[in-house]
Amino acid sequence: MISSQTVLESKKITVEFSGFKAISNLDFKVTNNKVHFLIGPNGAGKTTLLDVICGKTQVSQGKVVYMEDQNLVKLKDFKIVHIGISRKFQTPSIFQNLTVYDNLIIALKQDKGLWATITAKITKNQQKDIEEMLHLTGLIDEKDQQAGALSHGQKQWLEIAMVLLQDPGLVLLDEPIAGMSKDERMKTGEMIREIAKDRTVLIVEHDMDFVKEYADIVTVMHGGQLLCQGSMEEIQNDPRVREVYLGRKED
Amino acid sequence: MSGTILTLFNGLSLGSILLLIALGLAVTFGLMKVINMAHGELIMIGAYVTYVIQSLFLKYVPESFFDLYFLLSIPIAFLIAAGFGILLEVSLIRFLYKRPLDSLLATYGVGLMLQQLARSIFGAPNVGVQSPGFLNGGLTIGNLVLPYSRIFILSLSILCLVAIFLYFYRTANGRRVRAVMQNRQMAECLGVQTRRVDLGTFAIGSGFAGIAGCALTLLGPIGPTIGTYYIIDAFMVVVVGGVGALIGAVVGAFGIGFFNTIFEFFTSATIGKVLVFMLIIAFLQWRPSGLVSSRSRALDE
Amino acid sequence: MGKIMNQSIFNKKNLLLLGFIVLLIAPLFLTDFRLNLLGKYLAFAILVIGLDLLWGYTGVLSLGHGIFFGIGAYAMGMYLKLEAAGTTKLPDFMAWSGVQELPFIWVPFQNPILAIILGIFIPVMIALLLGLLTFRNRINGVYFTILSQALVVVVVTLFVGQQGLTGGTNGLTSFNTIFGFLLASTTTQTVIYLITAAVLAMVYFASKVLINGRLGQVLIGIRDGENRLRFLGYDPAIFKTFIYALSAGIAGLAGMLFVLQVGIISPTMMGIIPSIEMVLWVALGGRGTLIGPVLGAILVNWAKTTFSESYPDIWLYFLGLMFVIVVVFLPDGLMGLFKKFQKRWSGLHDKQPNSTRVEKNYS
Amino acid sequence: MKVKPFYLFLLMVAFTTIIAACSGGNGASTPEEGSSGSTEGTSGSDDEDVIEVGILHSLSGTMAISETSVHDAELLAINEINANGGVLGKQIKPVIEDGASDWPTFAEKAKKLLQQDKVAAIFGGWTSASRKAMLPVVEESNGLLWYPVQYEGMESSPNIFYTGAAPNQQIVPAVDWLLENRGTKFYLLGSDYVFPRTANAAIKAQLEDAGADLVGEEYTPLGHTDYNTVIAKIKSEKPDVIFNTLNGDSNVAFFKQLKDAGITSEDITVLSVSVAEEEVRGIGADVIAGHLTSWNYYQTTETPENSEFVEAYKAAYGEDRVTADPIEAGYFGVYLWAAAVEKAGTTDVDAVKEAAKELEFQAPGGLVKVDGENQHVYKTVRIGEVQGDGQIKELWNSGEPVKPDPFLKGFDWASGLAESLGQ
Amino acid sequence: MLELENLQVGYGESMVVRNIQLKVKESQVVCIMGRNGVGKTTLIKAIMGILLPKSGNILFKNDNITKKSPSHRARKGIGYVPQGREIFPKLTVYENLLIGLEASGGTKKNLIQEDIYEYFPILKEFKNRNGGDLSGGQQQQLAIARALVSNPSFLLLDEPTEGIQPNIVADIQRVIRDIKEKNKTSMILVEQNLDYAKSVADYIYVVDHGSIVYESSVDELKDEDVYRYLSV
Repeated sequence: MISSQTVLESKKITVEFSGFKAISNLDFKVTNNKVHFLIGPNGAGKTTLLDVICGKTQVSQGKVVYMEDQNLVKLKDFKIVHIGISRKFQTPSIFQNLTVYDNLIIALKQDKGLWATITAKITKNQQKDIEEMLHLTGLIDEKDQQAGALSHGQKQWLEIAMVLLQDPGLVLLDEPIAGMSKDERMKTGEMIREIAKDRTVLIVEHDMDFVKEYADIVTVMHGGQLLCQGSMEEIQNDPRVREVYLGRKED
Repeated sequence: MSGTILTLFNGLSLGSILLLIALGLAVTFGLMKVINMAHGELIMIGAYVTYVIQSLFLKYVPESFFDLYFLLSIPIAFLIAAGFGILLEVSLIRFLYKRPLDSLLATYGVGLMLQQLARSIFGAPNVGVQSPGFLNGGLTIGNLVLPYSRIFILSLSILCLVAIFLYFYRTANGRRVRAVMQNRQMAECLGVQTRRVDLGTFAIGSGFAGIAGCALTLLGPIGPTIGTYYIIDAFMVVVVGGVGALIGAVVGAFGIGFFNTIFEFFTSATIGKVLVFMLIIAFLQWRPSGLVSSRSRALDE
Repeated sequence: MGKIMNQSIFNKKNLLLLGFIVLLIAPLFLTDFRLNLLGKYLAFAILVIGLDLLWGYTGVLSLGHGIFFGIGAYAMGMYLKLEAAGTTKLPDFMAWSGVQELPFIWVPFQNPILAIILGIFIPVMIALLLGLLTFRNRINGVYFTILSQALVVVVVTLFVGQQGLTGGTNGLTSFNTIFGFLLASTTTQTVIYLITAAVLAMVYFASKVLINGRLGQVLIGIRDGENRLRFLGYDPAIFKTFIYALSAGIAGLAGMLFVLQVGIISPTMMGIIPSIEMVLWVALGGRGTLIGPVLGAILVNWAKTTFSESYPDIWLYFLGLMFVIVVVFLPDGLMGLFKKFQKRWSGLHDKQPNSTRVEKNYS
Repeated sequence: MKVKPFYLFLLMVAFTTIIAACSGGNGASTPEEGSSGSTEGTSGSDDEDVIEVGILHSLSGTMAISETSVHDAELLAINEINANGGVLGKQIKPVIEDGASDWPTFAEKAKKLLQQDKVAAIFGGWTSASRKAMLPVVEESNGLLWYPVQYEGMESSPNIFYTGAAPNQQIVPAVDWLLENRGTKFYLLGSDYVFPRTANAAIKAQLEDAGADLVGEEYTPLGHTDYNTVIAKIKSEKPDVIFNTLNGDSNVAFFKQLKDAGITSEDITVLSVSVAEEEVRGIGADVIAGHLTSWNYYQTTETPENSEFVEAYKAAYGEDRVTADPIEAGYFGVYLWAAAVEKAGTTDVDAVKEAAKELEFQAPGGLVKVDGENQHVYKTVRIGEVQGDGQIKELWNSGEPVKPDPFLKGFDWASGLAESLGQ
Repeated sequence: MLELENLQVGYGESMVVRNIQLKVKESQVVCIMGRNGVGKTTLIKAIMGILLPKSGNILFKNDNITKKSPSHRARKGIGYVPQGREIFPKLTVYENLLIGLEASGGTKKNLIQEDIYEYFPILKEFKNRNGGDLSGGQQQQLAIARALVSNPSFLLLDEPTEGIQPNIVADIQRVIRDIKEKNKTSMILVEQNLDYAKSVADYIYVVDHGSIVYESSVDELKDEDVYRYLSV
């Protein structure tokens, strides 16, 4: 397989919160151009793992390597963005007082230093990118609305759009379809598929139908550790997974 | 040698004053995250209560009992300041629990009004309070004199600390407060009436400001603006100590007290003050969230 | 946007222009004394624009802007004092403070251009230093606010204590001429007034341009979700420090214009009370709008002048009450009120986003 | 898009307010202003029947503590004069302003009084800072300021009359008296601002000249309330005398803590120059009893004018009020001005200044006389001891009014201090 | 005992719980099943009063408590064992239990009955340790005990066995059965494990995408129907 190049690899990472180990000694790999789901019971450490990757949470030990040469553990959160990792948070965290369009403008991949920001002018290409993204997410009619006034689903999409405009190599999504209606879920799923064409997507999700439908590869976490990893089918047939997560079928 | 002991004592004494004025704040700011700029004015209220009680004693109570006024003032100052605290919480603070900076500004406005109120009632000039007889003079050790009033304040602040400690760690109310501060929602789900807890906690924090005001009449002026002399120091103590931990306030108070005394002894009061501030900034570089701070998941965001 | 607006002569731009014209012709119908007062208000209005950039847009509350304002004012005051003393002599207060020769930090202020530059540069440097130290370490929100307030105490104490250098509590006063023109003369005062009005307009429009650009969006982002912004690849500390320094520089500029019109600068003007009052002007006018705080500064100061003339007692109650009411019940200030009226008047025809109220995060 | 009436409204409000502010203020120069004045309902041409004077003290802020009483005394004097027929047959009408303990405000309000209200004179100020703030304003507009408080000297403006003590009428004689009666080891303690530093500079020169010892000098920030360390330093130096130039609230803290440290007036005498009867009440008479003060007037000063004054003051403001030196200086300042106006026959500033030269008046504190040269007044110096009842007992007085000497020109040891001013 | 009428709950614009009708009878244990993220916890939170419903009613003991505060509900006799346990980390085990007494109005120490310690002996042993220092399983026991001390007439248990070692799961199972039999306490139990659910519950609802898609008494339950909605 030509395409299974390692995008991200965590090496023996441990995360502690005042004595409690949210992640212990985790080895984990993400390969490129896949939709990679991360599932597991509450408290298994999924969100914490995303936190570590994007620099929100410090590891107690171990390292996380991106594209085989960047150790993320040493980078500040905003610099991790610069090398191509973008994250969508669990609750939609968009900027409520800015318009949809402005939200997208500040998300654009560009020099985000002080001076560059002061002098920034939007280019034709960027405008085109934004328009495209507005179409992709169906927010084109709302582009001049204050983001705070969007519906829940629209906010989620806006955030996804913001993540994508950064043109990341690796996209981290934390429960992107939580609170969405069935139609919205479908739409989101299609969007994710579209996204994954030329980048890697790592998603934390609970909705099993959704996982089944869109996953290329699934990782199951449990108790801060990796339980197993594989295609949806492999996962479904793994007894350990049934034990901790999916519920036992009677013998 | 005696110089060293005296400096130590002075540091301890200044620390105890700082502790006393910061204790209430450690509760309202430290535990409840409310920035009450009117805390200084609650101190002022405590001081005026002492003055009023003293005046009443002079008028109505035989002279031989005069000294008792001070002992009586302490609980009354506590109650009246707590009463003002309740008023403040009900009318204002409860709207501002999630807006700490706004609570700062609004309570500053309240402080202004309370100052003017004091001026309208008691007049602009300072009023005098006669110290009770048993606090006159001092403990003489060799050629050292340790003023009784200082020793009294030191003991009072320790007493208050112990009282606060016992309240929070040994009573049902204190337990409720801690439960609410740790997990408001869960406490509510277990039947704790969080509104009442908030109100009570704020009242207690305010009440301790009243006690501080009462004690300060032994050392300083009693006038409408005295609160402004202490408020910044009090906040500094809590910030240095670390918000949310009583023990932090203790360390913060005595730390600032000692450094201030030592700096002042070797330089001047002005330079001493400046040096202490520099030290605080430097210190916060090292520990941005104060001396005693707990890193946990909940505090991260 | 522009083409829609141009259809009416009463659009926002024209009205602002009208306002500015009124300010320009004010010398024609105001007495010297009232013009002087208005000039002072305008100096405050300049200051609050900076403060609003910091608080209203970026969400960082500084209760220490009095010192930046004061330092700017002192810089100008030092130059005026030296000019008043002539080239050979020391300023009068140094003489009775036992200072024998001009302290070296006063030397640059003999040059007016240098004095003006320093009046902006020194506040900027102080803000940069403090901003870097605090924001880098993520000392945010309330902690920064309290620190900024403690800074006031220290700076004021220093200014009062270093009498030989600063004139102590008296501050600097008894100026004589500026660039050789008599400060007290009506013409000079009118010119200074006009300069103040022009500077206000410049600062206003410059800030408007900044805010309407990418920077404005990023600042609002910091205010409403600093952490989110980090994960878009921005470093909030740098932006905050920049705005802090910028607003400090604006405050210094305002201070210079203040001293020219009021003729005195003393530590009381830098203290805790003025520093907090400045914040009230912003809050009253409406945080996060530029015109609001400008109006707020003018209005509150005008009210202060008028009320306190006859009712000093009531004034303080009034001021205190204003803090409470504005902060608790009118978090968007006068501009928020106006917007409500605006909505009512223009009704449904207006296609403004008007659905759910969006909380702004000032804390 | 539609017209936005909102913006129109907004700007209209803004500018009408500004214009109203300004024109409203203009209107205020006409008589409807004087809500606090004491004019009787004289109809019609007010300008003919009243003379407006400004009263400018801090009625709010930290300095209100001290200044309110002076303000009261000045109003008392105006009422008395009015009751006796006024000046030049006209009633005096006070225009009251609040300096708000803020020096730029003093400058602004002085400007308003002189330029807008065109008052004949201003009575006001307490701190040197407020006077320094008003000074350029009164000089510019050629106004008249009557300043009632003792101060550090080194100033003589042609537009200010200083009715408080100059250094040679309070500080210099106090030092002399202490050297003679209490000892030669001096400790200088003051608040960290202009008056104490300037006064102490003079005292140091004087002590050096007298061959006395200066064992320590300490300044504390304004509003300082913890004197533990300072007292420790004082104790280790064992002075005979502390010369105290602390300001306001700090005095309360200092004396309370001094007493607590077991230091009585017998161990070390403290002589204060900013503590008068009013301040004694705030400190507590029992705390400060036995310590000394230096002033030109005490409530206990025995003159017929004083008993009348004290009686009138208490009748007007309450039995529990006390009089003090600055109160008296504010009071007789109004009388001096009225007398000068009568003599000049006009309120014209230059004429009044001319008329005031060498003018004499029997003030509650004894005879005062305006010095024609520096516009300070001749006053009697009195050293007093605080009593247990809060009153001050006179221990010594200069016998006759002392000529004011703000620049201490009459003292050889002060030559270095004054000459640099080139006055 | 408890009745939900057309309950709708959501965050912002989106509905997480749609139109739920549900009934719990006196001393009945009802189990709510469904996969992660289908709205079970949201439903429990709405019953407890942490989330206010968009529409619909909650009736408890024939009172409409839809708009009442959580503490009011707790005092009326609803006990709550939340997902993730939510014990007070810096209160001791004993203090955690004392806070549990708030709902019954008493704070006297002797009100903690011995049988609580009999159910969970470990709590007696660790009485003075901070709650935060316990292991996950111990914390879960504490959370249950904390809800039980006030003798609630109704108990909400949100995935009490999630992520807990098997022996403690068995303990908890035993306790739930015991309470059901001895105290006649009604319960809503959120559970993912069908066997477990069947062993304690009388009635089972299956929730998917915010709505009830299947309900049955345990006796008449067909496992396949449940698995259709449960499994992956």
